[in-house]
Amino acid sequence: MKQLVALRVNGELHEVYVPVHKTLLEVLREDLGLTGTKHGCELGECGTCTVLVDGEPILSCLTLPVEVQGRDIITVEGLATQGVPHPLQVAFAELNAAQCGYCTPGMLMSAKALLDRNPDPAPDEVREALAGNLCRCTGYVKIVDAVRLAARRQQGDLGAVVEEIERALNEGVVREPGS
Amino acid sequence: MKQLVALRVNGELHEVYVPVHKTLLEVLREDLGLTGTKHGCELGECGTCTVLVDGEPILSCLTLPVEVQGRDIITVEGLATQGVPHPLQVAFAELNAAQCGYCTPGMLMSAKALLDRNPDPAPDEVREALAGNLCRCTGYVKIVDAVRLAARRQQGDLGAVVEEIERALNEGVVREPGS
Amino acid sequence: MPTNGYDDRKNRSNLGSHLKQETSVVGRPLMKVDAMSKVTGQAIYADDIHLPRMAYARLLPSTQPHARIVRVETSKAEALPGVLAVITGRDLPIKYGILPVSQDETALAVDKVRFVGEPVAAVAAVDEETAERALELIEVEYDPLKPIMSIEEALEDTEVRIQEYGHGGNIHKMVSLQFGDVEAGFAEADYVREDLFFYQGNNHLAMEEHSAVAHYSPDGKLTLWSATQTPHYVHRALAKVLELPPSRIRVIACHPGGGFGGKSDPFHHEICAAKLAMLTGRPVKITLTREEVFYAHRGRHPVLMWVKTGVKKTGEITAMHFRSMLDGGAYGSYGVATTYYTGALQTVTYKIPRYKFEGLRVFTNKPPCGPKRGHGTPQPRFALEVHLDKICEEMGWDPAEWRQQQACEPFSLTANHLRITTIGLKECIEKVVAASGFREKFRKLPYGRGVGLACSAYLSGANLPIYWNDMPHSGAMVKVDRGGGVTVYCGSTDIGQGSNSVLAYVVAEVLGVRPQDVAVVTADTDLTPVDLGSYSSRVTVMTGNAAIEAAQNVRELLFQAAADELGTTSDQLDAAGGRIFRRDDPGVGLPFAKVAQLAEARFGTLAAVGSFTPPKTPGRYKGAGVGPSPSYSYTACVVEVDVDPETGWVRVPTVWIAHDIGRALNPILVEGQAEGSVYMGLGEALMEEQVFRRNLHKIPSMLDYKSPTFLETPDIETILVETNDPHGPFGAKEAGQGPLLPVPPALCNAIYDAVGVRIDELPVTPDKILKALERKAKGQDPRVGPTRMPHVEWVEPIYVEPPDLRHDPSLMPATKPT
Amino acid sequence: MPTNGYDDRKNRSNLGSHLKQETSVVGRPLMKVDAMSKVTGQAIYADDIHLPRMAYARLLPSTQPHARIVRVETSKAEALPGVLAVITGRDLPIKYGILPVSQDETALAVDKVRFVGEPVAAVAAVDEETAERALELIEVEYDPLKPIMSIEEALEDTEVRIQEYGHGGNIHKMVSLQFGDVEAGFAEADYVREDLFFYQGNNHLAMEEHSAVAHYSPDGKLTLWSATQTPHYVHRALAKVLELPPSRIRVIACHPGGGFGGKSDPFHHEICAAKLAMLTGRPVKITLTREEVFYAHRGRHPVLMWVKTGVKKTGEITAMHFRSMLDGGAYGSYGVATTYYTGALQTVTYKIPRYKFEGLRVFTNKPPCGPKRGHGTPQPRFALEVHLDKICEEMGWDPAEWRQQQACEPFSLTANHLRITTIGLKECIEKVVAASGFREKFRKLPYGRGVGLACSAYLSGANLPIYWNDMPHSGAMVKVDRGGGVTVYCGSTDIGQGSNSVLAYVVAEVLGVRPQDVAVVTADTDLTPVDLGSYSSRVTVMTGNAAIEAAQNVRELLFQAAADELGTTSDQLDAAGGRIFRRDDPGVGLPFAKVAQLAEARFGTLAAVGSFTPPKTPGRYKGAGVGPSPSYSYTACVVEVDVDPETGWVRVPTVWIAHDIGRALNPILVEGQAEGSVYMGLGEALMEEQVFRRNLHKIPSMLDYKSPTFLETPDIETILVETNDPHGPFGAKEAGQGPLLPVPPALCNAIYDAVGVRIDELPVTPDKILKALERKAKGQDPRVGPTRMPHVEWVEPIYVEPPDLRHDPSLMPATKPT
Repeated sequence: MKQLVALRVNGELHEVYVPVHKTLLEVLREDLGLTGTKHGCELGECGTCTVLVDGEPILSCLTLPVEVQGRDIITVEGLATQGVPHPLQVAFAELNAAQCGYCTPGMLMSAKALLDRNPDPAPDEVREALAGNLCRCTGYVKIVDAVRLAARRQQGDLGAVVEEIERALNEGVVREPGS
Repeated sequence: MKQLVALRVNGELHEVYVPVHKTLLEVLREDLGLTGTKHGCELGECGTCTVLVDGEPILSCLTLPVEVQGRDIITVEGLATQGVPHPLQVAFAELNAAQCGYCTPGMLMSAKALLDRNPDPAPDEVREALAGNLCRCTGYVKIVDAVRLAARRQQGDLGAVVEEIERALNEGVVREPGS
Repeated sequence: MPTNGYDDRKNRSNLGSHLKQETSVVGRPLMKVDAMSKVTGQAIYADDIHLPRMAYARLLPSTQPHARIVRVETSKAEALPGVLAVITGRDLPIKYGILPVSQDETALAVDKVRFVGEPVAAVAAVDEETAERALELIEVEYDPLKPIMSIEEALEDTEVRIQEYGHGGNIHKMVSLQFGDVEAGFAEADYVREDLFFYQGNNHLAMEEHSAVAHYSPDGKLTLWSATQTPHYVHRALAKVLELPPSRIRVIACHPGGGFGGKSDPFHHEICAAKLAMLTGRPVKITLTREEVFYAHRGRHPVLMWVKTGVKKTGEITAMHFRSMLDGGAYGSYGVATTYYTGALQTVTYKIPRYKFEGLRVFTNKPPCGPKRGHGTPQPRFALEVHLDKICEEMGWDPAEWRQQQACEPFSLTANHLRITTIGLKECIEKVVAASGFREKFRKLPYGRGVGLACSAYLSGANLPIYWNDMPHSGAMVKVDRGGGVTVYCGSTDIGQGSNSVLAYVVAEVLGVRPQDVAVVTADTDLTPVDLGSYSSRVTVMTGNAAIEAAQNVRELLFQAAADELGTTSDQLDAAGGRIFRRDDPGVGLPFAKVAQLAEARFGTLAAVGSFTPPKTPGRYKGAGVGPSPSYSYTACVVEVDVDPETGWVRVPTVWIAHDIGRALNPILVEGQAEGSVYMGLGEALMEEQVFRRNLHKIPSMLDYKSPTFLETPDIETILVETNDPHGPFGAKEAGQGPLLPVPPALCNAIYDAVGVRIDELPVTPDKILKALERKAKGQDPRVGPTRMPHVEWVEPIYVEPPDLRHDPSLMPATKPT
Repeated sequence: MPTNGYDDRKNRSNLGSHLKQETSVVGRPLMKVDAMSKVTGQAIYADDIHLPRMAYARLLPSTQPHARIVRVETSKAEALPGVLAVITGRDLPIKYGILPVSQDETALAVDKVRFVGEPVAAVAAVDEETAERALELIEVEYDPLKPIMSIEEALEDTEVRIQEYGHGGNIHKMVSLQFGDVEAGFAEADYVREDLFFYQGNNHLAMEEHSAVAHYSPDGKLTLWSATQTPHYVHRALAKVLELPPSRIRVIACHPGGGFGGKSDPFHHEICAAKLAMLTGRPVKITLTREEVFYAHRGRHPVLMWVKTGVKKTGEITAMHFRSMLDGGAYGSYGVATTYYTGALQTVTYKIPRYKFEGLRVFTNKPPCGPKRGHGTPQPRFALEVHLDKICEEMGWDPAEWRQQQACEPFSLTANHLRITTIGLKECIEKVVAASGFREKFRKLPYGRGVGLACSAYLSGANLPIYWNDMPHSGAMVKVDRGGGVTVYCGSTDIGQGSNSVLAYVVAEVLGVRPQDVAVVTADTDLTPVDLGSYSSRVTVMTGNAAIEAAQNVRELLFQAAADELGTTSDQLDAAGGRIFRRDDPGVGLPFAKVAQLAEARFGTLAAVGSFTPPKTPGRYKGAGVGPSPSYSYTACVVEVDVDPETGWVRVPTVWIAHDIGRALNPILVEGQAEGSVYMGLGEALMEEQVFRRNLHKIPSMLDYKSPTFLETPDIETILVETNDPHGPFGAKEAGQGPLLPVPPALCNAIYDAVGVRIDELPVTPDKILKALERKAKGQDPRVGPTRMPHVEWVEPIYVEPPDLRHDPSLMPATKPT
């Protein structure tokens, strides 16, 4: 059985006709081509499929699209604005907080939800907020650093972000988040 | 305004929710990912967008999906069966009847409709049947040859087709269709 | 139906001692390496690319042929939901153009529009429909200027200028070259004749509309997939206009769905797609509509021509003077080269001891003309071959015999210092005359039926690059995998002619493997060495030679390793059938993969490069860069016509064409090129024309732009003549363009044979036939064509002393490329 | 928080005269070249690939641990609408396996199933749901056999055999090697100690489930995109099983979403996807479920170990005898190598003059074990470092000081003939001890808190390939574009460690451009030269060296061209900052792109190859192939613990780790490897285990397979020690695996320091702590761990005379790779 679902994802309305039991994760990846959101376990245990619904992180592998109709869904593809990446994205890239990168989209969404409600979290607050997102590569250290660096930068000028990327690619200047 | 359309394409049922004025060509290419069918003019003048509906060649750029609901649509992707190409495909490949290849899918569909109703067409019958399909590369010569070669082969064993390909790739043995 | 006896071609040993005695791949009518992908709909064209989050862009066309832009207001469009970005000329002000001397285009019009359809703004939106709605919301205020729509108007009106540069007024370029004392030549002639001709412009009408997809990666790299014949030049133009380092730009040419020269410029839509991708952070696709393709154009230049030739009673040409005036449209494009080309190749078919050429190109308020199959040479070839036909008629000479007698010598120089290597023209004439029964038909068929003969020559690639430099025109890498797979990397673009297959064939031949064992990687500026592009019929010769060199360099390593294992020396080995073996004892050998493993163990990673740089050009005068080629192909063509004197309708039942291909690397592909050329030549000769009415394109659609269908296309009999050119890969020369050239004049000569009228203006539409027949009936000159050339102050010609035209063995290349 | 003082690293000149005095790229904490793609969701993983008409496949798992297959009935499944093809073992009967000596797998079980979850059939259908429904319609009739589920059962039961090959019974492989007179060594010792240890198996638990997409092109070429660390070996396996020439197969490794060794074998699903694509003519995707990942496994071998060491009062080790028994699961995988690895690297940390190793691997009816980060060395390292800690305790030695004293010499040979080059072990111990305050804490912290130290060594790539041959282990090509862009092609697979970035860094450093100017093309068997894969920590060293060689070969050409232009000689030039300039007068130089143009004009296409073949191995005995490496990395680790004696719960607040990286090409990437290793080591030490209950996996899901989250992971302080290895690219050694090794033993040593109990069996779960504390309270041996090794008839050892262990300058490489 299929149904018509209207989803507002990253500010764009998508109308899709999909099987009723197809998860939001599958619809995002297969029907909308938004493969930035990953799947890791099918059971809501790993956090890789995290997206934001009305600003709250949810596990898209446990969510049916019909539940989130008319709500504001943000995926990793919607983090950047007009090609300018979110400070979290830059900080993750800069501090090597993404190794294989597979958990990164989900991690970023959880981190964004955190920063949106707590603009300057302490390390333990970061750990607490992201505890539902597993990462097997990084040992989490650089992720905590990156979230805190982004928090500090978020206060500043968004346009400077592109310069940061250029610098990190060519000069490797890393600002210590702890200082 | 959008509508739900159920299309049977190459034997598979697809249900899509698309704007009412979206052409069959656009739906095939954009919604079903069947990009084998090409567009060349938007006005039904070039024949590149030809597909078969219930065995008859139609111009998909002038057809609305709703008109062909429930009917049997065949595109170039549906010409092969279980990975074994149609004799027309092999003959076109073998005789260099596809240069840039852009008109080829449409040409093949018109040719298939011809062979299905006339298993052994004379050259002028081929020309007549394909006159709605423009080709700018080949001068049409090898296309006429290929259709006739395929007609002759179609009587034979389909399984031999794969061998033909291998031979044409490695030995270049071309059978003269005129003899 | 051609009967080429393919089976006899499989193994040949009569083609010159510097080539492999027996070939196992070259010369066979093999299936193209990508043929099955194309017939199954799996070949990917630019518009087939769909990337996640892709946006769609559309261009706003100018409604004015010539106007100043007073104001472009985009705010309403920007406010439309779903619109992601709107750009105008101000966002992309840097000028570009394919030729260094005419950097006169901007991606979007900045201060002025110069033709109806010129893009003024571009919109990216979530879908095409939204983008189109946004276009309607953009307000452009124009201050109209006087439109200039013809050669005559352009030459008359020097006040209203379309461009700010060039020769002055609306003359873009003027050329004047003189080789020897032409006046003395005319003085010593027994008969001197002058004729005027006009060749209308037309469009390539590739089945695929131009399309490009751009993606700006968050890692700072721009990738553009495009239906282009020249990814290298697109790469350059993007770097210039977008002010990005070339290292951050990757251009990938998809299979173009037909090119014919029409996808050889960097285009507005390519640059706009790239800019919009950078601005939006999303992939952006632009696909032109058919109407926009007619505006993008770069098609055949309309050319008005005058030719004067002196001949002796004994047949020799004493001198020729040729004038051409090209209607260039609004921008430069390849036009400077085109202008030279209208005068360059007259000399390479028949011996012309003294030659003068004057040419000019004007700007008009029409879409820019550029290179179409034959690039500037079908027009003068039409003029020349009809003009010569008239001379033969006048002098009572057999047109076939006379052409054979006057054909240029092999390994000779022309008056304008072009170096001819092999020339199969006499054999082409002989074969095409025999096959067509020309001698039995000429002047002997009943009224209304006729045959006509014409010949031509074309270059196998231009010896000089578009940007003057000493770098190779084509580079290739060949890598051998320890599993026995081979990869060839080359920047060339397969536009349907089969150049990817040619790369596979020559590499497979050199390494003794099968074409299917060769992965072909082409047309990607990141992955492949530069090849300049698919234009000027250069690809088979240049990439073929580069790939052969690379393959030979790898074979060297393979043979060394195999020789040690087999207890012999490299020079005793040969490679074929997936084995490397002793030439004197073919049973003693090793499988290719085994040799690859031995060689990799000994030498490390097995890969090598090859390059091709054309030979140095003997001409040392300004303008000598246009015309020289490693070799020239030759074609002779007989067209038979059936003219209905009541309707003026011309039916062509059969065309015979003989082409000196040097060597057919794959005869079935060469035939395809010849057949397609005949078809396209007939289309131009009989119906195709890009014409304008009240400053507007005369309905830019396929419905109105007539082109031949199956029903209008004749039987075509192709005869391949092989001359084994020393500069060619395995002896090959070009096939893609040359065979088009003789078709229009042969048609016109046949019409004269059929009904006794001369149509000196293409296309030969029924009304022109009827008009000429009417004039004939009235006892007037039975001719339709131009009657005057506009008066022009030609510049003083550059004078160049012609060399001795005779065959000179010293011109034979000392080192053989293969 | 690490404070690495990155700014100080930018330009360094103290790292050995054979390297560039100043580097402009190497050594900087640069962003990875693909970092932004990964954080924007644009990096493409295998499951992200969507091709037109793609079909989906699923595998039918065996429900039996050990059974004969009587019948597989697929007709009902085939008849289900939407099903495109069904295959069983009969369709793919050819055996394969990663090691030549254990070709024991089939893509689908043929006659017999050997573990629950082993694929028996595969279905391709129009969607995943239909494929799953089809699986339910397949009937399999089994004839059950006795399951063998442990090392003990495998050794006991010699009648019921899981495999038909191997050492006999269910012993897959038995190894026995002796270096010197071990008994004499024990005889001259002042103290001899024996201990038993067990290290439980565990899974890699990469976040990404394995996925592959296959496409069989109508032109006869198979392409497989896969989440694999070893595309080269997948290429080989596909050719073998599908009986296709390797030239017709292209394997492309997508970004694997985590590997850790778990994606290093050719897998069932890869072969099935390929076969189904060939049968259906459509692209086919298979993505494993998490449950299937646990069945695909190839994870850490459970190993039972016994170690006996003799020491003198003065600290010297006199001899060591080590025994290991590996539970291999049902198939060979890398197991023979794993078995050797459990005995190979004991000798490269501390001086062990006489050494004996006996090891065996058994087959059991469980998913096959294979290589996981550290591959066979974390288990013996755990045993060794705890064992030595006990000896130090017994002898009253400071464990840090003793280790420093006994550390191997640089440029020396071990008893088993492994060649050590640089060794930073003493410095690592010194730094980690200082940073952690180990001396202030050890045996001094309050009850429940403790610190533990352990050290380790790991190889920077195996010196011998999986298939013995003399070919390079890594090949690279570097091409320079006339626009200034550089492309490096290499078969290596970036599994997140940053190897693509390393290629860009080293090439950019050699050519003096920026990493962004370098396009990196990797892990594609058509496009890139072979690299053996991302395993054995080989990539940075091997591909780095290959790429440096290729870049240097191109630089040679560039410098020659630049030298002429600048009026100097090549040896006077340097390259940096996008310029090539005179070293003595850096203002005199040329832009890189300009030099590229000069060089291309002079030499043709600018591209060159490089290769890396590891140095010859000194060991000449059977088994000497496992262990040798171009260099060894060294690590010292201090773990601090907080043990709750009430609950047995272990909290780790901080881990300090010092790693001898040779040279950090990018310190932030090296730190990431160390941090990830510490995390994974702790996961294995504290909670991760792949265990079985009633012949079934103990619920194969992430819910039940516990792994550390943010909350369980400590602060990690990483200290990089640079020893500038002469075999390393710019001096680098490995970082990806070595830092895991000392973590479990340091943890166990810390637990002993905290609460005085020895947990000699991993993982250290709370119940084991409580049990040991209970024993301690009762006055029993305060230890939990194995108490016996099953009796085995060990084969007679191969006897090898050990070399002189002392530092020998003659072992320093004469020619420096960089």
